[in-house]
Amino acid sequence: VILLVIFVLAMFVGFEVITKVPPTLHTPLMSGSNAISGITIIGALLAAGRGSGDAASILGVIAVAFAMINVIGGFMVTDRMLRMFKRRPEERE
Amino acid sequence: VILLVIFVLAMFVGFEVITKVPPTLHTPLMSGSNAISGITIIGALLAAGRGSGDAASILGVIAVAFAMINVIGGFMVTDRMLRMFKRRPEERE
Amino acid sequence: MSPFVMLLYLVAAVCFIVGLKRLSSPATARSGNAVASVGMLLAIVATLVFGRILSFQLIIVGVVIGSAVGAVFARTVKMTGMPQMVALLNGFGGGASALVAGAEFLRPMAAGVTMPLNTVLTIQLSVLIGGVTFSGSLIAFGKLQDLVTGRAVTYPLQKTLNALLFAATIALVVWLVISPDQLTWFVVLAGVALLLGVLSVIPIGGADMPVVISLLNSYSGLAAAMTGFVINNHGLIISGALVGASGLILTNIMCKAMNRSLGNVLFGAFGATMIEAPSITGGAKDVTVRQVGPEEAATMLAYARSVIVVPGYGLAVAQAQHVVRELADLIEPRGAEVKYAIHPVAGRMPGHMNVLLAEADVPYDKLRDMDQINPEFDRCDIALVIGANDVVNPAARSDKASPLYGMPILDVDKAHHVIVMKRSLNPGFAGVDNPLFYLENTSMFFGSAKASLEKLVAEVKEL
Amino acid sequence: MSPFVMLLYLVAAVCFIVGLKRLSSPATARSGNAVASVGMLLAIVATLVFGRILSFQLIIVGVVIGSAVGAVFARTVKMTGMPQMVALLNGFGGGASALVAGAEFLRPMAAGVTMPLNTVLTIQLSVLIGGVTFSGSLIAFGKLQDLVTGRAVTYPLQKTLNALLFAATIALVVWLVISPDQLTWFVVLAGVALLLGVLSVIPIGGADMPVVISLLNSYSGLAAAMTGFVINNHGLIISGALVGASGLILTNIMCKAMNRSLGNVLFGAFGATMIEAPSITGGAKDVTVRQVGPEEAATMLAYARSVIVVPGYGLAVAQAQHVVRELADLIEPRGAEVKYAIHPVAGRMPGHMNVLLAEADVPYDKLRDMDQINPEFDRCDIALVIGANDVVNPAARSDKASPLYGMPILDVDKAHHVIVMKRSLNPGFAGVDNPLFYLENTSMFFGSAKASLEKLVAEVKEL
Ligand SMILES: NC(=O)c1ccc[n+]([C@@H]2O[C@H](COP(=O)([O-])OP(=O)(O)OC[C@H]3O[C@@H](n4cnc5c(N)ncnc54)[C@H](OP(=O)(O)O)[C@@H]3O)[C@@H](O)[C@H]2O)c1
Ligand SMILES: NC(=O)c1ccc[n+]([C@@H]2O[C@H](COP(=O)([O-])OP(=O)(O)OC[C@H]3O[C@@H](n4cnc5c(N)ncnc54)[C@H](OP(=O)(O)O)[C@@H]3O)[C@@H](O)[C@H]2O)c1
Repeated sequence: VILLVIFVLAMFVGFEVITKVPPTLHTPLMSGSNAISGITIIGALLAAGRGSGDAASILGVIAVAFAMINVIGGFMVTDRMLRMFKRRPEERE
Repeated sequence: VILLVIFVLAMFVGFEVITKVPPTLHTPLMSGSNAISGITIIGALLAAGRGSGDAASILGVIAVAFAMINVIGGFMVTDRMLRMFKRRPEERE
Repeated sequence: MSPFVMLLYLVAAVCFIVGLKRLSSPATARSGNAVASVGMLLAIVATLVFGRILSFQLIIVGVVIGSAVGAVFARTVKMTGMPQMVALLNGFGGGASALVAGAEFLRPMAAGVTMPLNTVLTIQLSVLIGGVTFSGSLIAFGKLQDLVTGRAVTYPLQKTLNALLFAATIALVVWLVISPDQLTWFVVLAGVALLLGVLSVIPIGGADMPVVISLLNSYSGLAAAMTGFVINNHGLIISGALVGASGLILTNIMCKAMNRSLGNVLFGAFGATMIEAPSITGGAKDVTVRQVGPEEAATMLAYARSVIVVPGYGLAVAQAQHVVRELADLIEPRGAEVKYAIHPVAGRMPGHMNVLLAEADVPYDKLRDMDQINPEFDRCDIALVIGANDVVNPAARSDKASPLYGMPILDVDKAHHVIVMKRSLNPGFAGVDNPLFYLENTSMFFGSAKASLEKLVAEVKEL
Repeated sequence: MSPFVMLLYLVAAVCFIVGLKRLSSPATARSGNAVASVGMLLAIVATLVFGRILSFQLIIVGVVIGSAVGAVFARTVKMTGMPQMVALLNGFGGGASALVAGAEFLRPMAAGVTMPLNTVLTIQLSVLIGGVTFSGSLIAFGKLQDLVTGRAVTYPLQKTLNALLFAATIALVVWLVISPDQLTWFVVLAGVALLLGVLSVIPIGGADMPVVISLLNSYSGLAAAMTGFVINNHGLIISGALVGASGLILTNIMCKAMNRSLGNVLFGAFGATMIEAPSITGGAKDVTVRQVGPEEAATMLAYARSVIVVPGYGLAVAQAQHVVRELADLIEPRGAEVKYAIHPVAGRMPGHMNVLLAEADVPYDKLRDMDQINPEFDRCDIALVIGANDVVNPAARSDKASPLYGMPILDVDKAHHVIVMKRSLNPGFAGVDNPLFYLENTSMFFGSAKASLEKLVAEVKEL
């Protein structure tokens, strides 16, 4: 239940924070939050690291790979987008 | 530690939510949040209810009284203020 | 604690959050307060039902007394008395936390069990915070109620003393953590906490009390959270954190609006300057001050197209909010557009003026924040300054020497005419003379706000 | 889990929150993303160090492969390809959750211990959500990438089938909760989940994919949270909740901006209407359409005082963002003020246009939201509509019959002149004819956006 408490609170934080993001940044927001959802990497690592070579840990490793794609890809692509946004008129070219 | 997690999250929620309150309502906000801080009533009740008549429970009872003052007073006074705010021009008088 | 009860507490906490969220607009605010109180009710009931309460009669006594007192307070307090009211309530809240911690400290001693270290620590802390909040708030209350002098009481070595006291407290806490269950020392700690509260608020000027209060408010929130850690209850922790946050934010807002650091507020002994406040003749530079009587002022207002009313602390003191409304109602039909310019720290607590004017049925869509209204002053015929002073002191813009320098103000001096209603040329809380009074587009209307306004109203009726 | 590790996870979560907070302004956004990724790194390291990891080599393999692939994706994707990219990444995220849950399911079976009921349930759910997210996202990717037809694939009894499938899944979950450790059935569940993902996305039109994606995104967030509950890790729960919230909000925003219910998006088979899209001659009512060639358009633009560019999906398809910038750079020195009007659902994902224009070095302070810009259209000489259609369809305001009716649009028709650049009179995604094209202050400039714009640029250079 205590975990549920955390979940609810986090939801509130999420709503409050996200609603402040301007439309301009909705695409980066999407890819960014997407990357965050790659946090399952934690679970994946634990699953992969526990057993040695049994079915579970195999699944784990694939999970690790998938999650890493999500994480790395997400953050990098978000950064690519935002780097473009950083430019303001004077800095053009 | 899990409790600490909750604390931190709640802090975030607090900041996000409170910063949205307009200056007009800062006084009600003060008294209202004040009333909420009367939540120690829970602790007070537990303390008062546990033992029968020993020192601890006496302290508890006083605590209960104090907390109740804070709670009832806070919410009622806030409501008094806000009732006034509810009036919009047409409803005058 | 059973999962179900935990859920109930969670729901209660969510009620609080939702309640605060609804405070973000005057329209929904009241319902928000209602939601919050429902949450509180829920929490209380949940505790009573599932809290393994043995003896109810004692509790009932406490509840009844508490509720009665609280209700009386809430009904009887004047809107102008809000600051002290909040201070008082806040004090009780802090006291409660301290007492709970005390009880938690006694119980295991009685039972003869020793508590885990972190519990001891949190107990100490919540006694400390709670105690400081309690005595501090009461002093604040006293100052605002003029039971204690509103002046900043200063005496030699003050800071050193407080510093020492503080050090002592820390030492005590540590000592009690190392070897708990020493009742005497625990009591001493409580005593010291109370003393600390008194001594740290005494040297702060009356008008700075709101800052102190909201700071203490956030303390009491944190104290509640602490208690939550002690009895390991997330309901307390969440609510405490919420209150803590709100207190901190409000404190911060006030300091910004006064352009003073929190440190300066707490240790600056700001109000002390009030002592050397200039005489009735103000800064007594032999500059002439243009005065107006009721008639003249009345005609000016009656034929003005746009009037901006700037209320300040004086309005609150004089309880003049209703008369202001009356005046507005008289001149509006004559084609004057009346707005109210509210400085964030006008009066003695944030939003203080809004509440007063709301009480007087002024619709809240006529109240303007500083940033909204400032551009409009140069387009307005008359700025009617009622018992405001520091918040309209142009020195804050121009005069680097002034203690107010840099504080954002209402630019009333930009208006075509300024009518300042106050009893004298005395300075305001900040104790600095106000050049506004000597501008040639300013006319002073001396007298206590309420009386003067009533004269005005009468005159306008005549026209 | 040791307190210290829990702290680390907390810090990571805070990093995410702060990161998202910083996304609230383009100026701080990039640092925010950095903060978030640091948080992720922290979480990973913490897990590797304190997670009682036995065999590292396997993990390293996974990490290396994953990172490599991810990096390649991120580097190579075109800005116009963002929607698919997000879909793809999202799919992997969901897949990971599902796999983790699978592992968690296998482990106790291997160990022969039986799991507590709630664990079983959460495992089922996260497999379910994860699976749906995985296959669903891949289909979405396929549609956007045109690997799968972008049309809304509909077939008889579709809904009934899906409903049945859904029911079956629920049944499976219950059944597995009642008597767990039946590997086969668990596998079946996973399979069904995948199938469900495919079948529920297939019938949705290509342009609605963003909605699907952000919905799936929030799912994958929730899936992560679920996993958090399974392995009881608050880091996962918090982050999952954050993502869940953001996904829901975005979905909601899009639906609002299209003035369609989520239900309609998911089950409305909206894109299907594309099939019966009118011929090259549009609605073929014999109303004449005014056309312009490059020269005329060039002169109009060159001598306009204020130009508002309205980009749409077509701009993205045609990769014309850079040419637009070029054009703007040419006419601005000639005294034209150029702004960009961005409809919330212009293009194929929220903020899509902003990213494209940003890529083309258009400073973001020239991009205007719908509400900001709409009042300005009647004051603007030329509205240059580039590959936008539905978002500028006046029928949405006037024609109750139109499927777009009620959708908030950019009021380009209020501009003195409207130049619409598209290849034909074909309708846009919504498949409805656009009265705008037949207004007499509208001139059509046919041709693929990029080509047309290049002609324009050339002509303007001539002048
Ligand atoms: N609002 C907050 O949250 C807050 C918090 C902390 C500090 N403060 C401080 O409080 C001050 C508020 O500024 P302010 O301009 O509102 O008030 P002020 O600067 O304190 O001035 C109030 C003025 O009202 C006049 N006055 C007093 N009683 C009156 C009566 N019965 N009738 C008519 N006039 C009367 C006084 O002049 P006479 O004596 O000549 O009549 C005094 O000059 C600021 O310095 C602010 O920093 C506010
Ligand atoms: N942004 C989102 O998040 C989102 C999400 C879900 C759905 N949608 C939907 O997507 C639509 C977006 O509206 P929109 O106006 O941006 O796009 P649209 O209504 O789909 O119209 C795009 C237009 O661009 C033209 N076009 C296509 N390729 C072109 C090229 N190479 N050169 C020039 N023109 C080209 C097409 O006309 P021709 O074929 O004649 O060239 C088409 O009419 C809305 O219906 C919205 O509801 C958006």
